[in-house]
Amino acid sequence: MVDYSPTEMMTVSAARALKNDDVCFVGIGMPSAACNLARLTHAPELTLIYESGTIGTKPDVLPLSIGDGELCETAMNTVAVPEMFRYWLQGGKISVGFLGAAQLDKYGNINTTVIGDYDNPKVRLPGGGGAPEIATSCGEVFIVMKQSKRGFVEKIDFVTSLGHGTGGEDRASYGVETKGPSRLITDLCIMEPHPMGKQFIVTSIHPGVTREDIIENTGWDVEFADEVAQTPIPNENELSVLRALHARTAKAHEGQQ
Amino acid sequence: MVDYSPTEMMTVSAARALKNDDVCFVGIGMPSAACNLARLTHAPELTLIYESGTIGTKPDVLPLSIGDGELCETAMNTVAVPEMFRYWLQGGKISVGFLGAAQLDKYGNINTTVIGDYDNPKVRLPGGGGAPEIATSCGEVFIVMKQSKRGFVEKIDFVTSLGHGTGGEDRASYGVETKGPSRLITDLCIMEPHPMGKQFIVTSIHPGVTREDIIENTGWDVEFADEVAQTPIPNENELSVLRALHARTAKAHEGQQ
Amino acid sequence: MVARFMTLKEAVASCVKDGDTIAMEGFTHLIPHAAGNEIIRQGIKDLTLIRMTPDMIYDQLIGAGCAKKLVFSWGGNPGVGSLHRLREAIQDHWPHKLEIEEHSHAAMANAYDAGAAGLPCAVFKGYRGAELPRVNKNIKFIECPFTGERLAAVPSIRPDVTVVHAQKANKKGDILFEGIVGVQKEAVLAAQKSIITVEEIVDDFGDVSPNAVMLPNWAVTAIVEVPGGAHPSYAQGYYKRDNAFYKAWDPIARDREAFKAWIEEHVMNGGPEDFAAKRDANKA
Amino acid sequence: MVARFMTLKEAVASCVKDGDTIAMEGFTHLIPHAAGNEIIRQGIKDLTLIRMTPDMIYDQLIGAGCAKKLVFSWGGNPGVGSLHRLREAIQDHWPHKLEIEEHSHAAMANAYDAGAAGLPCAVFKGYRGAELPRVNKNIKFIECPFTGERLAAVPSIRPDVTVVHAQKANKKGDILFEGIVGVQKEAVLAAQKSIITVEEIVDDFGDVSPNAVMLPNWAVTAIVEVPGGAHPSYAQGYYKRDNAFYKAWDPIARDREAFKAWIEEHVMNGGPEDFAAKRDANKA
Repeated sequence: MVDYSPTEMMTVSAARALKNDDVCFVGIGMPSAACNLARLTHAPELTLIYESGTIGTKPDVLPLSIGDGELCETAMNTVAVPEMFRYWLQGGKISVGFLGAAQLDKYGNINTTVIGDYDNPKVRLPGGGGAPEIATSCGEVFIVMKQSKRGFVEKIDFVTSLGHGTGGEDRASYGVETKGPSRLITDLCIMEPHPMGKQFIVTSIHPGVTREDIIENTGWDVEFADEVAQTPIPNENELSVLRALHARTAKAHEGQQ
Repeated sequence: MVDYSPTEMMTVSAARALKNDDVCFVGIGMPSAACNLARLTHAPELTLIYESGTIGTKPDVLPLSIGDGELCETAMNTVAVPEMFRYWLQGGKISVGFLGAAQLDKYGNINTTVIGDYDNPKVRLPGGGGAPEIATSCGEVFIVMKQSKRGFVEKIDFVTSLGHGTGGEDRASYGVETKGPSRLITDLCIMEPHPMGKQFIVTSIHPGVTREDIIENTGWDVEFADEVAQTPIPNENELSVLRALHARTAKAHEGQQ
Repeated sequence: MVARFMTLKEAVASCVKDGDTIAMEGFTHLIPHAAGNEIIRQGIKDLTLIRMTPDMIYDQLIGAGCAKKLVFSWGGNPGVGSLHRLREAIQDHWPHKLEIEEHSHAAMANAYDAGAAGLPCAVFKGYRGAELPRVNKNIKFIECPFTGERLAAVPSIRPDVTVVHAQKANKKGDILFEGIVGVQKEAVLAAQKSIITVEEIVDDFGDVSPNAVMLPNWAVTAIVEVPGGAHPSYAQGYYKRDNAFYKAWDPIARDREAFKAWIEEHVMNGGPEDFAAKRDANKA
Repeated sequence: MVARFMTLKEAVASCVKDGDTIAMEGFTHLIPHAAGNEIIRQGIKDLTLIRMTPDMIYDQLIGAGCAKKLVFSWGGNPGVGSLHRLREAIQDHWPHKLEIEEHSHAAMANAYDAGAAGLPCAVFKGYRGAELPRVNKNIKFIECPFTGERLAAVPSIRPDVTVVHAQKANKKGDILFEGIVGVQKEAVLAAQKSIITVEEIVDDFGDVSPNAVMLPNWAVTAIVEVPGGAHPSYAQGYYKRDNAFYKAWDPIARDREAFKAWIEEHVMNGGPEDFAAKRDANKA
């Protein structure tokens, strides 16, 4: 039996959601760790795409930015950014988009723009970047995010990118034909949209986490599936690969200046 | 004093119209010979662009098609065809478009589509290809074409590409801001648009050609400028370079199969 | 869905069916002639053929009776003259009536680009003062919502199948194009299915530029090794354009009987393996 | 007009003036930091800054008071955190109010593409269900004239000046980009004028691919050799991204006084020649 952190549990669970034949548009940070872990474990042929234009990249260390040299050096091909957004993302070639968020609601709508009013923000966040179109053009969207009342809110301050809108069929009313957020992986559990209402419901709880933990760290009324699974713990291989990846990354990013 | 054919006179006159710093979109056939002659004589830095995507090409022999290997091998760069038409042509980067025609009217409107009715053509011609947008997106347009009553007509059967429309300011009424046909080079003379009416008027006559020759070979009422120049004859260098180019070309195209 | 390596016969049989909309591209360079022959051999009918420059490859398909409609922007034998089979189909409805939808190069290049980009239409500065909009209902005009400028629009090209020829595939099935790359990449990305014939399958592409023109194996349906498969067009680095053959095509295509005899001998009784010899005869 | 080789001082003085709309691009890679410093040194004001990812380079220009407006799609220090100068300009109007026009990456990438293509606007499948259209009047929607599909439109980006960094120029002034090429080529083609800083000027590019990402000398205004000129970003083949510097920027930019001192020491009292040493310290 191995020891692991909640963040490791989250990353491993997120990695497991990816299949070997997926083509995945990778956001920076947590998504990047999960996607590369998947590639280095059960999904060696997983195609990773970063918005900087790198297709089929296999970085040995995690990039600090989405355009580090490592991404290009290990990619099958690197295209211009307009081509990436036009032919590959908008062209419907990407099966999974992997996003993080600052604020999230129960329908998987994401805010990474502002906290507070747009014109007089309390906190100005980085903005949408690729997210508004990743959220609508990828076959489906996985969200990975640490759970907290501040982040998991009843109403987000700004809809940076569309999830299931107001639930039910609302997403399709925007002319969007893709599946949208189909999985939310946190440090406490896994949630999936209700088949009809599309609100996230807890379908798997990480070992050692209680229903109360989840409720206390969520700003909306948490719903649980009729049958809630227990998330399998990280295995030794997953953990050692993930830790080695982080160790290589830390070393690479500190080795300069 | 050297001997030369009317076609050589036409090609040399067309070549002379190009300046060293021009960026020229080259049609196949006569334009290609003229443009390469210019590059091999007075305009060594002339940039030649073919619609196949080759930029700054310096072929040693004339291409049979607009996409022969020679064009790419000697080019500064070769881009995809959508990029050629979008960034370079439509983007306004080309100073001169060089076109030929099957039928031409006195306003420089060109037909390369059909003789007769579009739906029941007497003769189906190849079609517009790049011409409709070359005619409107290049800074100015040179037309090179052998003069005949059949080709130089009062009314063309189909407007493949816009010249000066119905004359005067008509061209601008289509939202087109480029100059349009500014020179017509034939085997008999050179014509330029009237500053106001925009109909072609004869400004220079090739040596040995009479006004009657021009009138007899033109389907519209020919106008002559107040002062009509005599076109300078090809010099020895122009002729020897042109003939060597044609000789190399003939040899290259026969050497196969 | 990762690309599968197949024979040309399998690739055409599994990807192309009667009534399909098909784009066979290649701008002078890398024209998939071997695949064109295979489509004729399999007797596929009622195709809507899309191609900027329907030169000899479509002259053959049209003359052989495979086509119902042609979408194109320049239909000639470059540097030689007319396409006699195309001309006869339009003027005399032989072997049967051929519907045409005619555009400019700029329109088609933009329409392939828009198809690859998943858009329903392409918007561009085109057709100003030109007459094609009068005879082609698929040319419309819209206004820029910011400047009011009038812009042309055409439907994007989204073929059922795209067929192209490339220099190389690697063992995984990634594809490499070099030289005059035309609209091949766009045409493949715009299509539901694709067949890529290649000069050779290599272990890997070596130290190719990171910015080379490539397609990953998951963006392609079928890959077929056909050395010389672009003849009489050319494959940069492999063999030259057989200009003499383009000239020789003119008298063949002028005459129905000569054309039929040529198709019988070289297509119906031929196969993709014939192309290697043509490549050798035109070595770069 | 063929490109001219100049000093960085001459290039900025002759191409950039108060009130200009300027795009300085580079997607993590090849960010023209030396040129950014020169603009601050020359005290240019009231610029409308355009950039998909206004990371450290625009944090410096904004904090130094050069900017009137920012057009952007993601404003952070990638992998590190916020841009404190940008944040303070927006939240506290220091050093003065900064107008912002915010887009998505897809919108800006399409807007550069449309600018390069001479179009007044870009049309794309974007902003569906997103809230930015409520706060940005430069996002509109149009209908596809063929399918009725609702498509987003944004004005094309057509800067007065674009500034980018590339690996190489040749002696004629042609430019070569390699690796992550971002939107640099589009940004240059979309602009009235352009400044290209390069790692080195070479006799020729050797056996570079025919399909390399290049700009001909007649599509560029000014070329300046500035070895290391992209530091702390990187130039593939020359030096690595100085990730440690990006992290070190966070505390500098957090504090007005620390920021001002840094600008004074490294920008006002520095010059483009300082970048070669930074390149050497981060050799690939």
